[in-house]
Amino acid sequence: MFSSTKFNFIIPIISVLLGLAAGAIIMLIFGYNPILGYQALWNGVFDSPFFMSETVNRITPYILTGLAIAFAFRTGLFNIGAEGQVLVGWVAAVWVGTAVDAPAFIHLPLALLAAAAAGALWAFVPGILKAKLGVHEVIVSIMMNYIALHVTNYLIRFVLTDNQETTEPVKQSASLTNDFLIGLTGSRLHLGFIVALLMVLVMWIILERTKLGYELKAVGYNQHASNYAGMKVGRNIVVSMLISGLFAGLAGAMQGLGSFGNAFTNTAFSNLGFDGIAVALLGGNNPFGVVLSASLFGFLKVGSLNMSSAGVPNEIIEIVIALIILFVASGFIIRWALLQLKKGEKK
Amino acid sequence: MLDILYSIIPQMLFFAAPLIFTALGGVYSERSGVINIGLEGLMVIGAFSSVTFNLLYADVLGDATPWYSLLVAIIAGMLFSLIHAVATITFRADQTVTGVAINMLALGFGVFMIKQIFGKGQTDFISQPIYSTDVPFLVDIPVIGKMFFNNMYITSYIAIVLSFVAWYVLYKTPFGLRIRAVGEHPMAADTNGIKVYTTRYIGVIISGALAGLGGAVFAMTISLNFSVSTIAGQGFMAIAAVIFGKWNPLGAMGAALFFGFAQSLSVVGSSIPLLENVPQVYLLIAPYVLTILALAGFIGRSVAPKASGVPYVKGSR
Amino acid sequence: ACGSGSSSGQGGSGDSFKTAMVTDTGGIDDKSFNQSAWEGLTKFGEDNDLKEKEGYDYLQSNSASDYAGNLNRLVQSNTDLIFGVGFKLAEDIGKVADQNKETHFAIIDSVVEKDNVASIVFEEQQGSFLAGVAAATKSDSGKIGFVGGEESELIKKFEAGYVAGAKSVNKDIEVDVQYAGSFGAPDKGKLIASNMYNSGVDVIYHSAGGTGNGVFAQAKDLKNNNPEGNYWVIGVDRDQYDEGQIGDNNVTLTSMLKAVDVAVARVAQDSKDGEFPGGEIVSFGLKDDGIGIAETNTEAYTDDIKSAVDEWKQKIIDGDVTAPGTADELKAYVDSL
Amino acid sequence: MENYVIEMLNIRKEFPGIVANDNITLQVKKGEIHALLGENGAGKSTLMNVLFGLYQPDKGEIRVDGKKVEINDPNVANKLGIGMVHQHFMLIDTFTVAQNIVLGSEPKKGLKIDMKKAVREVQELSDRYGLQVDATAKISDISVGMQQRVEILKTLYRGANVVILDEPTAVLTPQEIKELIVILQTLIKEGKSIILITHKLKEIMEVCDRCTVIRKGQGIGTVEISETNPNELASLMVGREIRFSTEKQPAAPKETILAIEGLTVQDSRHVDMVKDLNLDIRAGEIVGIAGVDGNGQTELIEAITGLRKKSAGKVMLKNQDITSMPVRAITESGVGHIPQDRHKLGLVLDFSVGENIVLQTYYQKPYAKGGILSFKRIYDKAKALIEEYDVRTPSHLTKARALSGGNQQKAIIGREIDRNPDLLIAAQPTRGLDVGAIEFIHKRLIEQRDQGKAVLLVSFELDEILNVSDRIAVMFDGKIIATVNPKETNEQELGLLMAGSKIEKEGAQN
Ligand SMILES: Nc1ncnc2c1ncn2[C@@H]1O[C@H](COP(=O)(O)OP(=O)(O)OP(=O)(O)O)[C@@H](O)[C@H]1O
Ligand SMILES: Nc1ncnc2c1ncn2[C@@H]1O[C@H](COP(=O)(O)OP(=O)(O)OP(=O)(O)O)[C@@H](O)[C@H]1O
Ligand SMILES: [Mg+2]
Ligand SMILES: [Mg+2]
Repeated sequence: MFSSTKFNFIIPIISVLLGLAAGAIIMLIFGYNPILGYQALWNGVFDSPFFMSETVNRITPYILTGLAIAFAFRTGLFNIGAEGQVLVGWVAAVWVGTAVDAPAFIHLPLALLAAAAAGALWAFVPGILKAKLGVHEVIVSIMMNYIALHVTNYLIRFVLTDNQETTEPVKQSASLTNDFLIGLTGSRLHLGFIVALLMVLVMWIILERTKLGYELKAVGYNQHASNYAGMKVGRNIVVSMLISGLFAGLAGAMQGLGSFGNAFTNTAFSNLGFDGIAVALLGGNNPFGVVLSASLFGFLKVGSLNMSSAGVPNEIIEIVIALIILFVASGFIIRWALLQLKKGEKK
Repeated sequence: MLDILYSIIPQMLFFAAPLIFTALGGVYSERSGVINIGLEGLMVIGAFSSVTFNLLYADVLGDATPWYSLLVAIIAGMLFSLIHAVATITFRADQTVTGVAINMLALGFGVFMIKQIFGKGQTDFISQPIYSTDVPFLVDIPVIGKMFFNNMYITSYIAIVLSFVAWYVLYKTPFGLRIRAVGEHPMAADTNGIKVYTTRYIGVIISGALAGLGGAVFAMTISLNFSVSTIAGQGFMAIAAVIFGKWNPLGAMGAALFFGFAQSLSVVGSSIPLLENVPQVYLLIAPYVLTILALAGFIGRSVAPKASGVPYVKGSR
Repeated sequence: ACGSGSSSGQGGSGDSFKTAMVTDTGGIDDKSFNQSAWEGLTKFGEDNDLKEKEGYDYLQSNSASDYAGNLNRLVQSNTDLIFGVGFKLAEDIGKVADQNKETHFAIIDSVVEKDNVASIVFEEQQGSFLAGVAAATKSDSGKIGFVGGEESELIKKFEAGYVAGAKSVNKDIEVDVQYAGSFGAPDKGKLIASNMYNSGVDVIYHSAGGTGNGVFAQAKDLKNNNPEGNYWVIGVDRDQYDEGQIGDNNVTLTSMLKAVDVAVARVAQDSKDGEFPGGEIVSFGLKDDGIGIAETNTEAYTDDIKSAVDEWKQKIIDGDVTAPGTADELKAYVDSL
Repeated sequence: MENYVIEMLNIRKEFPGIVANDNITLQVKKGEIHALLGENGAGKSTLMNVLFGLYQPDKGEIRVDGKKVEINDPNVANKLGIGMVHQHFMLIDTFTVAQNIVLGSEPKKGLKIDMKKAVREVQELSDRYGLQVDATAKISDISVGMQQRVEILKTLYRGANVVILDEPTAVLTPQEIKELIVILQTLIKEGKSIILITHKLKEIMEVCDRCTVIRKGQGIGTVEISETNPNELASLMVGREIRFSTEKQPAAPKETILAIEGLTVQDSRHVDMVKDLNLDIRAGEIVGIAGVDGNGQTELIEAITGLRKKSAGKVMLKNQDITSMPVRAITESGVGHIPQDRHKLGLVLDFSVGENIVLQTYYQKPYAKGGILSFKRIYDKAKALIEEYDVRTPSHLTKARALSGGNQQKAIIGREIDRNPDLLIAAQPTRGLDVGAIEFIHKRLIEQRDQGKAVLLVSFELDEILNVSDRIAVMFDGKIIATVNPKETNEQELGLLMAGSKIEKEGAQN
């Protein structure tokens, strides 16, 4: 009847529908018109090529932070520090993007590399402390988030600029934007989505096809057995955090070299990293699942901005997203309900 | 030197109080086997409900308003945490996922409701906050009095007393033994005739009550209003305190006090002549760096309750 | 400016003019400048008999990623003049303005050098100067404080003006300056304020957004315990008198007012009248009531303070004194005293 | 009408895809020790979990003292006087003995647990049944045998009249088993009834009154022990004839493969567990290490395989010094290791069986090339080994977790032997397995020997040691205190040696 792969598809779809239905009920209760509200949501994305590409831009970093967190989860680690890794990746990319002069085929990769390296470096700290001293990665990551916030603000203000809030735009040679795409959509659609999709493949290959992935997963599941099999447990923890941080750092580069083309001081967290947790989990920690869940996130976030045109406060979408996640997480009960339905049919 | 202590200690105490409450909640939830990443969201609910109540009922209740507000926050936190409990315990949802969802849901809900009630995304200041007081008599004790009993919030004392109560309950009473048992080895507890699900529900609901209280104390003593950014990371700091304190109520209290101390020190530090020319950024990150150093240096490995994070399915092993 | 001529010329009836603003992450009820800007737009709308949504409108941003989308949404719905509220939108306004040369834009608190963008800036240092004058006059202890959110150029402008104003009144006054590192950390604000009041500071000027809530909280708490004590706060951007209310007392000495509403309404009106100041930097200061100082707390804001403030205000308006807006200017100014 | 305390009539219990109990009837008389016998996966634990209220039967009826009851919760079972000692202990490591026992029915003083009273009660109970447990000790600090007694105390504390013991002896040393039997007999004297699950026919013959046999979920019948013999029991259980002592040719030892000199090893608390130990193993022989648990066997193996640091001494493999090599290098120089704890060390339970098959070789050709894994080759190998070692699994893609203990063990043994190591270390390779599986594994070990490999067998089962080894080294207090020829010794003598008493005998050198 329902194979487990079938469930893997059905449950998220049902959850999305339930989430939207709950949102509609809330709108009704508070006297808004849910049909108009959702119409505005839909139009907010699909009305024009501009907003569709805007949505793609929004999805791109979600994919990467989703991958970062999913990768860590798959190897038994909780990288709650993606938030900070995004910030340092962002600033590093912009730094290279503004300070270096080079032809595009060197400059852009270099800037991306810098972002990846910065993210990885930030993740290295909790990784090494966990590997060497057994310090819980969650608490160190939380601290590293705050440090990243203050340090990047400082760098932007006093190193990248002379007491400015915003850096210069990155040079065209380091930019992910592309005249052709801009001409096509009149938007800021940038090439970052290619990087993100590439990383989806990278994660999949590492985890499912390489001996590194095999080791990382083994260590995540059972450190004793990994040790027995001659793997270096500590080293694998660090490598796993590095790769996770690398993805998060690249998410920062998408913003710094693409969507914004610069870096600016932040008063609070961007939430890209925290939302990444939800993206990863909604996507079942599977790289392709992450693409789908990031798409849903991007769609809802961009579309919701248009909901005010229907007079609906867009917090409703935050509630809807949260409910969808809750429903997916409670997949067990949906599965149970479906099976009951099936049984009922048979009788 | 003494002067510095006179200012640091009371500051550390008021700063730490919301974290202590919330972290105690976290301890109870995780000890019962349910990870609660949603503490942040529960604090949001606490802050939201207490501020709203305070604004709406200050005229009726007068000076007693803040205390009723705390009570309302406790109840709101409990109700909200029920979502986490039902999803993770009954529906076997992944605890981390659900916690993340709780955080988003709480913020969305809080801001949405504020808009519905007050027509704006940020409330006015409450007119009946909690004020600090001197403790009669004790304040006159030389040195100690000025350090611990001068301009103190009752909520800070409550937080500390509650930490000891929480410790006592967890380690000395049957209920505490049971909470710890279902968090370590639910099946063992089950075969001993303990209702695993009920006990976990209670653990999570306690965390809701205390995190709600923590959020409310933050709102009633520090922010005095509610907006989307009132609770911005305190819940995560509370989680850090839970782990830092090794899932022990007194440890969590110590960790929260340490955070308060480090923050306060970084503020006081900038007015110490010696540190005047140190770039601001070092002082800003000091509390976090100190925490990492403390963990790496002498706290080290902390081991979570064995079964925390694992839904209990009756009959499986 | 020729674009504006044609658009207002076309809509000779005057009804087709549409203006709107994009908020930064605060939202139109942030009790700060998004709110103030919206009040300005509303006033403009009412003055011109426009309907909300049709004649004037706003879009709220929830994160920095939303700015560009919101600006474009307004462009696509044929808005004639689009305001970006806050310097954070400068970058995006610049880009969108480049792509939509027919549309007019205005950026608040920043400068974007484009023909179809008007830059609205304020002389915050002037108001802060007066805040410093008030603080120094009020202070008994000879120690006053300044709490900034983030250590940015903009906030440095507030700091410089404030210190200069204070020193102008009392050359020896001590000014304790601290930055919380965030505009959204009331706990940190409270810590700093607690520390300052402990060390004898009796007036604190904050320019720290939500962090400032903590400053108010601390001042009110101290005031509650010691109603006779001197624990004053100077508010920022708009009149924060209400925030200072505690029982029958009020700790808000005054507030540095930044009349974003006035500026927005003025630029919108000019634009509608075909005089859009494209490519210009429109600066609002004491002179044109773009900057001011609140006198709501009549009890605390005594006559001697008022007269001192008025005196210096006149000097600034007359150009006898230039309020410093940077650390260097401040140094030069203090040296000259 | 017989006087039954427990009657389980026509019990059926289905799990998704499998009928674990199909129409099983079990009747236990008052005051008897009733054995429950069956292969791995036959449905014994399931049946007992039904009786204890952890599972609800799909069909059938349970009677206690002749009254029909519905047991839907362990609490109900406890109230009915049924207590269970589980196959996997239900103890909380971080709690003390007393805390574990009173948990759920704590004596109170005000709001507080009356810990003093709890300790006193537990201690009294322990003394009464001669269990000798220290009520204040932490579970993680006491031996497995002690932990089991705590489990028994738990049932007694709750007033159990019927005590179910699920494979209690699988984890015990011979000495502990003897003590357990005494305890069981005390319980019977006090009027309790006991249901005992075990794979060891000898034990059944020794202590039980009657035995119910189940096979593949079906009840085969109940026999009086006095009227049966081990051979009959075994064939009832398996459905075919079983040979007990493994047949083998005499050993023909050749060159020395493993030479250990002056080895000293510390445990994690820095106590010397292996003390200046010397041992040689030659090609073509099986050396069995006999000894009571906790005399350094675990540390010895961990040291040889590189899992634990050596504080002194030298380990040579085929004349190559492997003393300070890392685990992988030792594995590669020709050591195969069947670990004692198959769940903790031997398998990544969340990996598929196929992935577990290459746990030691995944990084080598032909499974990996340039860092990329070839799952086709991995799965081909897995399928081949599953076939060869008769690992019963739905597929090579099934998670190792879902396999029964015996099949998990077969997968590990296949994996280790297939690498063709010169030295095969087998630690407790048959713990908890049924006789069929044991027979299979013993055959494989001997096969290795016959192919000229050195085999080191560590076991607490004297039967196993005596049957399989060519030479027995007795380990006591971190040292080899005697080496004996299995043909020239017996359980009696080995038992004494294991307890540390040196006896003058020509076989005892070293
Ligand atoms: N919770 C469960 N879910 C699904 N199947 C189960 C479950 N528990 C047991 N089984 C299946 O029921 C059958 C009987 O298992 P049971 O544990 O009763 O065997 P057993 O006789 O105790 O074996 P052993 O001697 O290895 O302990 C097995 O095939 C097993 O796969
Ligand atoms: N939740 C479950 N789902 C599927 N099968 C299960 C489950 N729980 C137990 N089993 C199966 O029940 C069978 C017997 O379980 P049992 O606990 O008796 O293990 P075992 O075979 O005795 O192994 P060991 O005692 O060595 O750990 C195994 O096949 C096991 O896989
Ligand atoms: Mg069993
Ligand atoms: Mg078994």
